[in-house]
Amino acid sequence: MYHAIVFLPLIGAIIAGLFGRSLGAKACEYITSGFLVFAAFLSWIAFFSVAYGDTDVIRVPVLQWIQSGSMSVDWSFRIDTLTAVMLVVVNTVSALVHIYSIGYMHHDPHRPRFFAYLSLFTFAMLMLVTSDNLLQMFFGWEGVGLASYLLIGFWYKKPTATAAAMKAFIVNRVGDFGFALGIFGVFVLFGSISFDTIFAGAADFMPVEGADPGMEVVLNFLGYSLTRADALTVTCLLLFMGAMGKSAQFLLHTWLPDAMEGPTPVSALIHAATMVTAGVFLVARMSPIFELSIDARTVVVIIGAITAFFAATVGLVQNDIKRVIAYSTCSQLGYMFVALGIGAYGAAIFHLFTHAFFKALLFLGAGSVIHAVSDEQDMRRMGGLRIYIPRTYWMMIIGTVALTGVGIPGLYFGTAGFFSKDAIIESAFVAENAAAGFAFTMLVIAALFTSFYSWRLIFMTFHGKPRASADVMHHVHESPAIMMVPLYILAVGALLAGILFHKQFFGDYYEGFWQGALFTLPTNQILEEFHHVPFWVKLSPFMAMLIGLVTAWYMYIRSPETPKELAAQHRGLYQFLLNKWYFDELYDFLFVRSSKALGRFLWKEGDGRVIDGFGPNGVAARVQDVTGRVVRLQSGYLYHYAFVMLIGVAALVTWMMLGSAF
Amino acid sequence: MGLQAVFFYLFAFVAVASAFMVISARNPVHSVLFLILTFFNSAGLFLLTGAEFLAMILLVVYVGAVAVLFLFVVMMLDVDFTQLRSGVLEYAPIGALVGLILAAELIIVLGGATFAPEIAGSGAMAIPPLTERQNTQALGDVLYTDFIYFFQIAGLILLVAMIGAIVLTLRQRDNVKRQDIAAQVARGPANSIEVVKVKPGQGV
Amino acid sequence: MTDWPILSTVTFLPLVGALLILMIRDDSEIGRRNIRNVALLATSFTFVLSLFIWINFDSAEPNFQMVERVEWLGSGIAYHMGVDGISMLFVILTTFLMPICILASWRVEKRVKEYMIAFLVLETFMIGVFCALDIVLFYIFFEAGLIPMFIIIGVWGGKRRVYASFKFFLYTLLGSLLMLLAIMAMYWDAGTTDIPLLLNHDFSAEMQFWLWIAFFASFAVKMPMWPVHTWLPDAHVEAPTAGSVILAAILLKLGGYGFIRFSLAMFPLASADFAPLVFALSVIAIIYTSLVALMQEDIKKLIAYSSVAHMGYVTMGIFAANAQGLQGAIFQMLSHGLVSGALFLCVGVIYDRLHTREIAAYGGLVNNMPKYALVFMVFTMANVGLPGTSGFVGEFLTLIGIFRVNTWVALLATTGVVLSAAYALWLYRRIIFGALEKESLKAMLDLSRREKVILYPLVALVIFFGVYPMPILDVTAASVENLLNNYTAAIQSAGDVALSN
Amino acid sequence: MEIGISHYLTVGALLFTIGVFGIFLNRKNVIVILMSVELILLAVNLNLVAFSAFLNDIVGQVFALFILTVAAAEAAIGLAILVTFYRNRGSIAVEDINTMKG
Amino acid sequence: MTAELLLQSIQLSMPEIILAVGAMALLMVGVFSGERSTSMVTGLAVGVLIIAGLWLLLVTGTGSAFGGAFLADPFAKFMKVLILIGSITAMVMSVGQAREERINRFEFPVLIVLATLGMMLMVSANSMIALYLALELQSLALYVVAAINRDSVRSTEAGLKYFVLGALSSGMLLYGASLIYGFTGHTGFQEIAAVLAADERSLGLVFGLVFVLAGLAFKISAVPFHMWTPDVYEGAPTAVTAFFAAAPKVAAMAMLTRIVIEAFEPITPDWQQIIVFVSIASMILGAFAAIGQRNIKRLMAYSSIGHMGYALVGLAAGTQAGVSGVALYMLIYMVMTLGTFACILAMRKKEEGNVEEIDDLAGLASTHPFMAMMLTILMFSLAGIPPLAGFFAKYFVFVAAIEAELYALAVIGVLASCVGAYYYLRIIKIMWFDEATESFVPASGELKLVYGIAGIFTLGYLFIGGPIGAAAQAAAASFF
Repeated sequence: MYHAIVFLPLIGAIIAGLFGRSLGAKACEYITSGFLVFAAFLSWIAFFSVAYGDTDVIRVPVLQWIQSGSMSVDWSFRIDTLTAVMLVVVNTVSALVHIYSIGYMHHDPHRPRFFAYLSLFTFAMLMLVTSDNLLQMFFGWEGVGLASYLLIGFWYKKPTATAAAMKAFIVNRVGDFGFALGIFGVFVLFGSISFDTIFAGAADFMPVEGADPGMEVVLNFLGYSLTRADALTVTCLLLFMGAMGKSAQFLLHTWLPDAMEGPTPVSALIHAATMVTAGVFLVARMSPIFELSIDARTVVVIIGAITAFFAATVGLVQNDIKRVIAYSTCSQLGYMFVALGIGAYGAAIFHLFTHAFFKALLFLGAGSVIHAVSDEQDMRRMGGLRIYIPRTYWMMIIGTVALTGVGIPGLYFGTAGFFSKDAIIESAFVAENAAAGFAFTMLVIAALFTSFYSWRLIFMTFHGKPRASADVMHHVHESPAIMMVPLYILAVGALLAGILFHKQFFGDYYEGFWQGALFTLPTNQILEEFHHVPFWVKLSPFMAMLIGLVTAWYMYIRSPETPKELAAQHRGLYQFLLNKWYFDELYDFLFVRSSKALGRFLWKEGDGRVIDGFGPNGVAARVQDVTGRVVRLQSGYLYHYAFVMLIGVAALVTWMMLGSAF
Repeated sequence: MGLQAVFFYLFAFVAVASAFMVISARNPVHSVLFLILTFFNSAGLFLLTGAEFLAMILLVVYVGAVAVLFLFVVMMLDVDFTQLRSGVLEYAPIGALVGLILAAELIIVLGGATFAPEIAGSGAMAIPPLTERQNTQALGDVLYTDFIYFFQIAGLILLVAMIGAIVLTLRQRDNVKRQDIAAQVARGPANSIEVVKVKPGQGV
Repeated sequence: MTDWPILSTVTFLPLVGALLILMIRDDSEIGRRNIRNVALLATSFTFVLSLFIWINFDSAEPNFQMVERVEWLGSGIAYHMGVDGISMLFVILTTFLMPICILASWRVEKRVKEYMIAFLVLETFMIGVFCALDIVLFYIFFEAGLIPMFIIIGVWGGKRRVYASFKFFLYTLLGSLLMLLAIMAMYWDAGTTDIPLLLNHDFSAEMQFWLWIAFFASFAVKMPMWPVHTWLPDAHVEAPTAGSVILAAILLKLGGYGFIRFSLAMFPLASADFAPLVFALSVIAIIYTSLVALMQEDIKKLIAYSSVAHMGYVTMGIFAANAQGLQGAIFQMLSHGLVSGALFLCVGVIYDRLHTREIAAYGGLVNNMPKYALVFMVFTMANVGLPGTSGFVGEFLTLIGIFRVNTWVALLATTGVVLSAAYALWLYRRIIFGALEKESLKAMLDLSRREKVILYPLVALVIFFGVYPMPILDVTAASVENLLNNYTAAIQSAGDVALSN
Repeated sequence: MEIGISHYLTVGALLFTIGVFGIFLNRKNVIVILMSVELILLAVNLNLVAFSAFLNDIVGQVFALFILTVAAAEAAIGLAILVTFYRNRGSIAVEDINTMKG
Repeated sequence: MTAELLLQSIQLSMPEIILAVGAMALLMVGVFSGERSTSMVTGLAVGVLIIAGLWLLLVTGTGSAFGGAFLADPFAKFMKVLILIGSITAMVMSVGQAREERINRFEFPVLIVLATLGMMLMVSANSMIALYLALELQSLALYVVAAINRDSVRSTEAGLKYFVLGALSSGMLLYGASLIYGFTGHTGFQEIAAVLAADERSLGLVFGLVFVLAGLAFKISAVPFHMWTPDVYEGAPTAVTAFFAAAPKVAAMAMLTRIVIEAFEPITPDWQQIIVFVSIASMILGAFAAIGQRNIKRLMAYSSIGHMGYALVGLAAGTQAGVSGVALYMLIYMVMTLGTFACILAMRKKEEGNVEEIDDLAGLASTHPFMAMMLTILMFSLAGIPPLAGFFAKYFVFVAAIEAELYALAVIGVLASCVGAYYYLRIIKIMWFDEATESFVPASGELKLVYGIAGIFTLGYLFIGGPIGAAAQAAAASFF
C-alpha cells in the first residue's frame, strides 16, 4: 500500500512526461489525477490505521541506496503518525489540485508536462515525508525543490517566471547548504543518519539532572571544539537553516512571493499546502534532538516570530492577489516555527494540517478569481466580483475566516485556524523559552495584520465597484465544476478540521495519536499548561482578528480614500513595506551583484591576468625573450664564436681553480 | 745564469714577442713573417731541450712549407688589407681581460706547478742517452715499430688533406682548351677529311 | 576464460581498429562511411568485451585481478596489467564513452580517417593508464594520451585551437615530467617499478615529501586544480565535441586516479601532511571557479569551469582519506565522467546546428526542442548535484568525508552547492527558457535519432546511478578499505616512531 | 736560477694564450686566424717537448712529431677552404662571413 | 712489436683496415673512371661500409691492439655499429641530393668513408695520441665535406667556420693532452688512470682535463662550444648535415665516454662538475634557441645541441647505468635524427628545389600523409613523449642521473625538455593544423625508406627495446 501511495504519482509523472505527446493531454490528466485520487484515498486509510491504530512505526524497505564505510543509507519508508498526517495533507491537497488543474489549465497547450510536474512534485514530497533517514529526506527535499523550480518556470516564455524559478531553486539551495551540513553533523555525532539510530542516540545527549553536563568534545566545528550540548545546538541550527530555506523563513523568504509567477494551482499545492511546510515537518521529525537543544529552539522561535510579523506587515500593502496570500503563507509558517521552537510540536503540525486546507482553498479561490478576470492578478483592477462569481466568493470567505481564526474564545468551537493558531499563540505565552514573550507579542500583532490583509483582499476583490475594464468584466464567469468541487472539499476541511482533530493533534488524545512520533522531554509541559492561560490571552488573538476586520472594512468599504492618504502620509513606511523591506534589493546588491562582480574579477583578473599572465602566457613570453637573446648571441661572426669558446674554457678553468682552492 | 738560461730567455722572449706581432701586425704578410720568426725561436727552444729532430722538422716543414704556403695564399688572394683594418675593436678590452685571466691562471698553475720528483725522468719509453743514440735515430727506432699505428693514421690524414685540397680547389674549366693526346693520336683521315663535290661554276 | 589476457585485449583492440582504418585508402563518401563504421564497431566491441571485466570481477577481492605480467624493457620495467576496484570502473567508463564519442563525431567530414584513428589510439592509451600495474607503463600510457589529444584539439578544434592545444600539451607535459623524475626516484629507492610492490614499499618521510610534490605537480595539472586549471577552459572550448567529452570525462580522471593510486597509497605520510594544502586548493577551486563560471559567455567554457569546481570535490574527498571521502571521490569522478561528457554532447548538439557557443546566441530552445530541453535539464540537474542523479552521491559522500576531517573545508565546499545551482540554472535559463525570438534558432530541429542514441543511455545511467549507486560502491569498497587500512597503518607506525624518538 | 720545466710551460702558456687571443682579436682576416691556430699548436709542441725532456720520455717527442704532421695537413685544408670561400665571396674579411646567423 | 702481435692487432682492427683500403681503392676507381662514376663509387662505398660492418659484427673479437693504443671492446663495437649505420644511411640519402646540390663528386663518398674510419678509430682510441689522430682524420674529412659544395657561399662559409673553430678546439684538446701527458707521464688511458689513482691530483692536470673536455665538447657540439653547429648545419648541403648530425656525434660521445670513464675515473668529481655544467647549458640553450628558428636545419642543429645535453646527463652519472643510457641515447638519437633529415631532404618543390623553411611544411598532413605521420612520430619522439623511443632514451639517462643523486641536473633537464617540446610541437602544428600550400614533389624511394624505417623504429621501440637495452648494457659493462 505504501509503495502505491508513494510511487503512483511517480508513475503518473513518468507516463505524462515521457508519453504525454502520444497519449494526449486528456489521457494524461486523467491518469495522473486518477492515480493521485487513489493515492489520497490510500493515504486516508493509512492515516486512520496508523494514527488510530496500535502500531507506532511501520518501516517499509525499498532498496539499498548508499553504503560507504560506516555509512549506510537505504531507500525505505517510515510510516508513523507524523508521516501519516503529512501523507494525508499532501495527497489530499495534491489530488484536489490535480483535479482543479484540469479545469484551470484547460487552455494551456502543455498540459501533459504540467501534470507530469505536479505528480513528480507529489512523489518527491511523499519521499520527503516518508523518509526513514535524513538523506532520503534530502532527496525529497531537493526533489520538491526541483519540481517547484519546474512549475514556477512552467510558463518558460515569461522571463519573470524563469527568473523566479531560478531564484526559488537557488535560495532553497542556500537553505539546503545548511541542511546538508546538518546531515553531516548528525552523521558525525550519531554515526548514522537513519532516524532510528539518531533517535536512539539522542538519549545519550539528554541532560541528566545533577550530572556533569559533559565537557567531552564530540565535534570540532570551524575551529571550535564543541561539547555534546553545543554540538547538538550547532547541528540543529544547521538543520534549521534548511528548514528556513524551504519554509521561506525570514532572511530566506525572498523566493516565495516571486514563486507566484507559476500557475495558481502550483501556488496552492506547493507554496501553500505542502512544500513550504517541509521545514516544519523537518523540525518536527527531528524533535528528539531539537527538544534537547534549548538554544537552537530559541533561534527557531525568534526566526519564526520575526517571519510571522515581517510577512504580515508586507502583506498589508501588496496589491497582487497571489502575493498577499503568499505573504500570508509565509507569516503562517512563522507561526508554525514558533510552535516548534517552544516545544508545541503538535500545535505546529496541527497548524500545518489546517493551514493546508484553508490556504489551498484561498489559493485555488484566488485562482478561480484570476481565471474569471482573464488572468488579471492585480486587486486594484478587480472589485465587485461578488455578484459575478458568488460561489468563489463564498469559498474565499470561508478560507479567510479560517485563516483569521474565527471562533469563539474559550469554547472549542470555530474554524480550523481558530484552533491551530490560537493554540500557538497561547502556547507561546506559557512557554519557558527565552524568546517566548517576544514571540507572543509578535504573533498577536501578526494576527491583527493577518486579519486586516485577508479582509482587505476580500473587500478589494469582491466588494466595491468593478475596476476592471469593461471588456474583462464582460467575460467574467464562474469557474466550471471541476474547479469548484475541490474548493468545496477544501472548504469543508477549512471549517471542520479544527473541531475534528484538535484533540488528537495537541489535546487529550495526544499520546495515543502521535505514539511517540513527536518527542517531548518530560519537562516539556506546554501541552498541559496552555490550557490554563489567562482569559485575556485567549481573547487576544480574537480581538486582534476583530480589529483587523473592522479596520479593513473601514478602509476599503467605508472610506476607500483612507489607504491612499495613509500611504501618502507615511510614504517612507509605505514604500518600505511595499518593497518588502527592500530585501530583494539588498540581496541583489549583497549576493547577486557582488558575486557577479567577483566572478568577473576572478575571471578576467585572476585567471586572465594573474594566473595566465604569470603562468603559461607569462612563461611563454619570458621564454620568447630568452630565445631572442640567445639567438642574438649567435651573431654569425667567427670571433664571437671563438670568444664564447674562450670564455667557456676560461670560466671552467677558473671554476676548477677556485673549486680546488677552497 | 748559465748560457742555457741566456739562450732560453732570448728565444723565449723573441718567440713570445713575435707571436704577439703575428696577431697584431697590420699587414698579413708581416704576420706570416713574424710567424716564421716565432718558429725559428721555438726551434731554438726545442734545441735547448734536446729535441733536435723536431727542431729541424719545425724549420723544414713549417718554415719551409707551411709558412710559405701561408705567404703564397696571402699574396694570391690579394686582399686590400688597409681597408680591412678599419673598424673598432669593440670587444677587445673584454677579450683582453679574459685572455689575461686565462694566461695568468695557466702561468700560475703551470709555472708554479710542483711535479712529483719521482715522475721526473721516469718516462715509460726512455730517451736513450745522446751518446748512445742520436735523437733522430731514437725517434726512428720507435716511429715505425711501436708507433706504426699512429704513423699509418697520420698517412691517412695526409691523404685526406690531399683529397680535400684537390676537391676544393681543383677546377676543370669548361672553356679552356686542353691537349688530348689520345684524341690527337686517334684522329685519322676518315673523320677529319671530308670530300666535297663542288659543282662547277657555283663555288663552295 | 581465466587465462585469456582480457585487459590487454580490451586495451589494444581499439588500436587494431585504428590499424584497420589505416588500411582504408578510399577517400570517397563510402570510404568515410566505412571508416566511421569500423571505428564504431571497434569501440562498441571493446565496450562489450570490457563488460566481461566487470562480470569476472570479484568485488570482495581487494587486490589486483586479471593480472598479466611479461618482462619487457629491462631495468625492472615490465608489462604488467591488472585492475582493482578503484581502476576497473574507469576502464568501463572509458570503453562506454568511446562509442558515444564516435557517434557524436558522425558528422565530422574533415579528415575522418585521421580523426577516428586519433580517437581509437587515445582510447587504447586511456584504458592502458587504468590497467597499468607498472609505474613506467602507467607513465607511458598517461603521457602518450597527450599526442592524440593534441592532434584532436589542433586539427579539429575551433578558432584558437593552436593556442589551446599548445597550452594543453605543454601544461600537462610539464607536470608529468616532474612526476617522471619522481618515478625514477622511486625506482631508485625501491628497486622496482612494479606498482603492487611499490604499494608495499615504505618510502622515508623525506622522500615521500618530495615524491608527493612531484606527483602532485602532474596530477594537479591533470585534474586540474586551482591555480593550474587555466588550460582546461581553453582546451575544452576549442576541442571538437567528442574531444571535449573525452577530455572532461576521462582525461581529467587520470589525475584523480593518480592521486588515489599513487599519492595517497604510496606516500601516506606526505599525503597527511599535505592534505591541508589540497583542501585549501580544492575549496578555492570550488568557490573560485564556480564564481568564474557564473560569468562565462561561452557554453563550453562555463561547463569547463564547472568541471574544475567538481574536481575540487574529488581532490578534497581523496585527501579526506576516509571511506566516504574516497568512495565519494571515485563516484564523483565516474559520475562527472557521465555528466560532463553528456553536457558537452548537449552543447555539441546545438553547436552542430548553429555553429556558435555563445550563450547569448541561444534562448527559448524548449519551444522547438523539447526533448533536448528535457535531456539537458537532467544533466544540468546532475551537474548541480540534485539527489536522485549520480552527481549527488559523489558530492554528498565527499562532503561528508571531508566534514569528518575538517569542518571549515566542508562548510566552504558546501557553498559550491549553491554556486553550482546558480551558474548551471542560469545557463539553462539563458539557453533553453524564454521565447524563441531569434530567427536563426527557429529552424533548429529536435534531437535526431543518432543524438537520441547517444544521449538517452546517458540519461538512464545518470539517474540509475543516482538512485542505485551500489554497483559502483560495491565494487570499490574492498579496494578502498584495503587502501585506507594501509594508509592508517602507515600513519600510525610513523606516529609510533615519532613517539619512540 | 735553473731553467726548469716551468719556464717552458710558461712560454707555452703565453703562446697558447696569444694564439687564442688572436682568433677573436682579429676580425679582418681569416688567414691570421689560421696563423693563430698554428701558434696554439706550437705552444702544444713546446709543452710536449719540454715534458718529454723532463720525463725523459720519447713519447712526447713522437706526439709532437705527429702534431706537426697533422698541423701541416690542417693548414693545407684550411687554406683550401679559405681559397674556395674567397672565390665565392671575393673577401676573406671575418666580418663578411656571416650569411648564416641566429 | 712482434709479428704475432701485429697479426693479432690487424685482426682486431680489420673493419678499419677494410675501410682504409676500401677508401683508397674507391679513390682509384673514381680517378680512373672520371666524374661520371659518382653513383658507382657511392654504391661501392656503401658496400665497403657494409662489409666492414658485417666483419665487425660477425668476425671481430675483443681485445687491445697496437700496443694498447687501439681497443676493441663491446662498447666500441656497439658504437661502431651505430656509426656505420649512420654513415651508410647518410650516404644513401645523399644520392638523391647529390645531383641537385652539386656535390656530385666521387670524392664525396671517399671522404665519408675516411671520416667514418676516423670515427671508428676514435671509438677505439685508447691513448691520447690515437685519440688526437683519429679525431683529426675525422675532422679534416668533415671540414672538406662541409665545404664540398664549393660554389655555394653558404657551404664554404660553413666549411670555413667549422674549420677555424675546429682547429681551435683541437688546439685546446692538444694543449690539454700535453698537460695530461706532462703531469702523468703517459698517454695511454689505462696508464693515466693508474697514475691518477696512485697520486694526488694536481691542478695542472685538472686544467689539462678541462682543455681536453673542451675540445671534445666541441665535437659533440655541447654548450659553450656549440657555436659552430647552427651555421654549419644550415650551410652545409643537407645530406652532409644529416651525416654531421648522426655519426660524428656518436663517435665523439663514445670517445668522451671512454676518456672520462676510463682515463679519468679516479678524478670523477672533477670531470663530473664540468659535464654537469656543459650538460645543463646544452639542454637549456638547445631548448631556448631552437624556438626562434625558422630554418628547419638550424632548428635541428639546436635540437642536436639539446640532445647532446641529455646524453651527457647519463654520462654525468658516471655509472654503468649512465653509460648504457648514453649508448642507448645515441642510438635512438641517431635514428630520430636520420629520419628527420630524410624528411628534410624530401622537402623539395618543383620550382624552388629543396626548401628549408619550417613553414614550407604547412599542411603536410593532407598532402603527404605518410611523411607527415612519420615526421610527427619523430618530432614527438625527439620531444621525449612516450611511447616513442625518444622517451626511453631520456628515461634511462635520467634514471642514471637520479641514481647518482644529480637531482638538480634532472630537474633542469626535464624543465628544459618541456620548453624544448614547444618547438617540436610547432613543427607538428604546421604540418597538421595549417592549410596546405604548394606541395612537395614525391620523395625518392630511399628517403621514404629511411624515414619510414626511422619512424617505425621509433614507434616500435616498445617491442624491440628489451634486446637493444640489453646490448647497451653489455656495451657499458666494458668499463665496469
